[in-house]
Amino acid sequence: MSYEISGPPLISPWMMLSMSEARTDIDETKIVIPGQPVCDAPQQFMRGHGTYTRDGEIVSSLSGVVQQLNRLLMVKTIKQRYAGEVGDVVVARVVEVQSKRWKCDVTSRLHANLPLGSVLLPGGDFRRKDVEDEEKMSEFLKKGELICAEVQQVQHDGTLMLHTRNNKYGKLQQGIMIKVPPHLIKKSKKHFHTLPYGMAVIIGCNGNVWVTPSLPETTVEEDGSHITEFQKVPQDVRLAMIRVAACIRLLRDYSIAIFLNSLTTCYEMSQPYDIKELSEQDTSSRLAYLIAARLMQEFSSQN
Amino acid sequence: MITGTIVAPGDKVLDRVGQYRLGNGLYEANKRIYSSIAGYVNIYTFKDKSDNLVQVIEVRRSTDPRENELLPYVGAVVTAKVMAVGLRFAKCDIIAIGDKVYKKRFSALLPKKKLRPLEPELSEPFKNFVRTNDYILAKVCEDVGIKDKFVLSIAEDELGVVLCRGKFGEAMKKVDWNTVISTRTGKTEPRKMAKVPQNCVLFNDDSSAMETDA
Amino acid sequence: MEVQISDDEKLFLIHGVESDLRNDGRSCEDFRPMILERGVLSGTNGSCRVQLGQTTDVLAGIKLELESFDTIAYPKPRQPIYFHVDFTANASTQFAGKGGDQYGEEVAAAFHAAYSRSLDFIPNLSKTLVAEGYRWKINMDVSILQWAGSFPDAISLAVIGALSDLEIPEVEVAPDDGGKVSVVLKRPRHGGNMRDEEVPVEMWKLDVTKCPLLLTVSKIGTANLVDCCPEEESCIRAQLLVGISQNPEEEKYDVTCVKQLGGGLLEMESVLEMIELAQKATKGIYEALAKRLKTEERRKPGHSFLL
Amino acid sequence: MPTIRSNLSIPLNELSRIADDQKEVDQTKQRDSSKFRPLCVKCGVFGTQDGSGYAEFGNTRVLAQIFGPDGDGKWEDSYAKITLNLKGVEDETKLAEYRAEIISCISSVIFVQKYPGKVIDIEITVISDDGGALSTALTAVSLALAHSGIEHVGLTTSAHVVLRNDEYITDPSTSESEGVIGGVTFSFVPNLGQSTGINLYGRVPIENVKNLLEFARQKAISLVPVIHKAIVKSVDEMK
Repeated sequence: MSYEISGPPLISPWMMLSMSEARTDIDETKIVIPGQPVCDAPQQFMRGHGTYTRDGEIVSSLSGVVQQLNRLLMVKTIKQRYAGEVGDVVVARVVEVQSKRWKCDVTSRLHANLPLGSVLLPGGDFRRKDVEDEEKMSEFLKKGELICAEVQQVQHDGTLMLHTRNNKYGKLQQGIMIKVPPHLIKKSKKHFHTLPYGMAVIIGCNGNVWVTPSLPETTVEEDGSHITEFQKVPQDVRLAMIRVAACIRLLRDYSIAIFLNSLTTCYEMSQPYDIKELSEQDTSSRLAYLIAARLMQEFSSQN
Repeated sequence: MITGTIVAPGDKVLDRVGQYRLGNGLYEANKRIYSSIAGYVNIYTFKDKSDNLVQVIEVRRSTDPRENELLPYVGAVVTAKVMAVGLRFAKCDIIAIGDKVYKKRFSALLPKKKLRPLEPELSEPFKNFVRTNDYILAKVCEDVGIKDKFVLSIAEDELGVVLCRGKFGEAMKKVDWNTVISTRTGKTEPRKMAKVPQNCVLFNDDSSAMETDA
Repeated sequence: MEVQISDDEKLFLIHGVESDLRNDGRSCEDFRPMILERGVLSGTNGSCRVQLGQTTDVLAGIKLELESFDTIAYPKPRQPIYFHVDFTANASTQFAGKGGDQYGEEVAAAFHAAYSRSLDFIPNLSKTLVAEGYRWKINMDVSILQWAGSFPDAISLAVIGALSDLEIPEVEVAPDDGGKVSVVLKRPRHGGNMRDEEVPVEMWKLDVTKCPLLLTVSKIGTANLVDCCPEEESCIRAQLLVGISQNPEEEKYDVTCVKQLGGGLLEMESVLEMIELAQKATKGIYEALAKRLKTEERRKPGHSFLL
Repeated sequence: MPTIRSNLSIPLNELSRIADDQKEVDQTKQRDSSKFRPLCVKCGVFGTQDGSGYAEFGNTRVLAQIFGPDGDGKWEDSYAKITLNLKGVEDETKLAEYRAEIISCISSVIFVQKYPGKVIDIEITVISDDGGALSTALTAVSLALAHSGIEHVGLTTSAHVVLRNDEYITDPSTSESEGVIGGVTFSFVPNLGQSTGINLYGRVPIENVKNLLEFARQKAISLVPVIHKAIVKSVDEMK
């Protein structure tokens, strides 16, 4: 029965962390704002994304970090909509059922397409896609349902073509979904992590993190419907899931990169606190500071 | 509950489902069957696929089906106006069922394969059957592909165009079941006209105002 | 605001709520952390900003108006607080243009109903009746900056915060010719060279400890809960808006307004349970609010927008 | 019964024309506090096929009309949209309050999933308001709903009761509800025993809320036979 009305925090969460020395990976000189010249000798460099030429000088058209790729100069913004690459694992929500495909929201500039052809249909993979399948499309995947898929192809205008032709992809059952800015997701090969605390996490590259009791082994039944078991999630698994969800939200608020290691350290460090306290101002800032310090220490000890 | 008893919405019709199958006008709440509209209880039996007798119970507002259904139902004969003609579909607006006119119209589709009986895909263009702004008499039918819109069909003889206007808005007179003639220019145009029974004359020549004195 | 979540997520959420453990770790009777800050808008007589769980964001401002009214038409003293709620387009796309007006009117009407007896809760409110035919009119404007669930609770906190921040100038009433009355600001007698205008006017404040608090209690599955986030709001069966205030005389509580919204059916006992839950929640919030209003520091307006 | 074939086809004797002020005269004999004011309800007022209902409690008269599920280009969701046009309420905030209350009551009663993508228009005209306008409107709408043939959970009855220094009064007119501690409009589906709308106002101590609601519920139940008879009569006339 906690009611806690407090005044506004003295300084905002992410400011608190940047004041500490944990933030050393970006050196100040490289940050540019629109209209600021990017380099001093414009002739040797080629002009890349996010820049334009104004009377002979390369000037930045975005606010972000200058990146140099041997002779190519480009400005990469920090907060950006998700631009997919082939092979990315994404967690997407079906927005619309169209004649031969599903339109899914992957929080990128355009909705992604999931063609009927690249979905595991009941009765194995070799059946010809006939008209009857088109009618029963909304039975496989309804509007608003969550799926986990892999980017098969990026079209010229940036729309992504997804596919779920693998047992670990497909419709997601019970669980919690947390939206995170995509730039916080650290590039890693493994996206499906079964944590030792009795639950699993799918970290989508597009910034959707899915916490679930068990990884979606989509065993497709003969009669075509995904096995939908509606039994209640046991209480201890639910507690673990909610604690991990709270940890992810904490990492997001303090813009700490999200990957397996940061999740597990945050989970262990949050043990002494109640889940409710993780979203409160003072405990979360103290915790975030400790986590950042621990991660920096591990990072420097590795290389 | 014997048939014919009058029921107000919310009245208990049955204590439990028993051997009846629920028709429309009824709903089930905590294991009891209540009526959801005001009307008469009606029990009828029909043979289903494995030909055993099935008793269906329903609540009907009146014997005439048109009175029961608020929305165009499958099998209803409706008057509609053709709004646009596409390649495979003609977009129409359902105006009325019998004499019940809808304030805002329902959008419906008239697929090309439903223009003439028994020929699935026919080569003739839409033009020979229906054109935009024609008023047609059509039957609502079931089509698996389209779920949200109504699907119309003018496959039978007594369905088809009822009233159409020429290029200058002049009335067109019916010559025979598939041609009409313009009362001003005398040009003939192909149309699939509805064979309307004789007692209701479509319209008289002089006044262009449309009154059906059925 | 329509948040799309799938049936499986809803099922998970409903099971959680029924076992008193919500998706963000709260129990059914817990509120999200609330941030209340007064004196946010400098151009108003009283203002307050409330943030509920870093998502719902509400801004309330009061403008005072000296209103002359016809004493024959309104012999009895009327409550002087007039509410106006508007939903800014950035709260959610559906409120762009005229979308939010109808909804805003309905929320304002609910607050009018809850505050209809405010002359009894706020003891010195009758002091706003300045003279025969003149009274202070309190125009309360609330704008919803961010929409993320349970905004009536945030509005009622903002309203009480703004009322506690409100300063009403003292006035002197001098009879004028023709039965008219001239109302003059009362300035304390100041020697010295200060010109009359700079002398600070005496102000008085309302005692808002007994103001009604409007809470939404929602029913999901078989559990009643307060302060729902958008995901929970998409699985709500029925909602009850309950306005409760403290009885000025004894330590009792009065229900000033109950409204069933959200288009759902409710059993009789669950209605009483929900009112019971609302009363418990109000008691807790009153204490937290009283503690908060006492520790209010002076800070320049608009600071919290700089964060 | 001589009925005038106007668009308002209420039989003459039901429209008992008593001038309003003359009504005040026999108000003085103290009305039993548990009785409703003289009421007249009619299901299916106009000749047209669409659902219409009329309810009159004492001098409060409300007319409701429902235009059945109609096509509407812009609305594609999987349930029906309900639009309400409330006329005749002068006070601006009362109008907004009543509109929210009525829409919430109706959408909890109609099976909106059965008319996907359709719009149901409701027109309510408060002809004269002498207290209890909201509960009269809800009764009129419930009758109109029964007459319109739209599928819904069942007839709803609603009652307006007030609490005046620990004495409960049923269905007070504006003159009777002077100096009242508080009151509630309670609307209720008798066959499921669940409430569809509650609108409590005033300042009711928390322990009285329970028996105020209970009293209102009893009064709403006592209205059920009247409404039921009106609906059954309208089905007869339909034949």
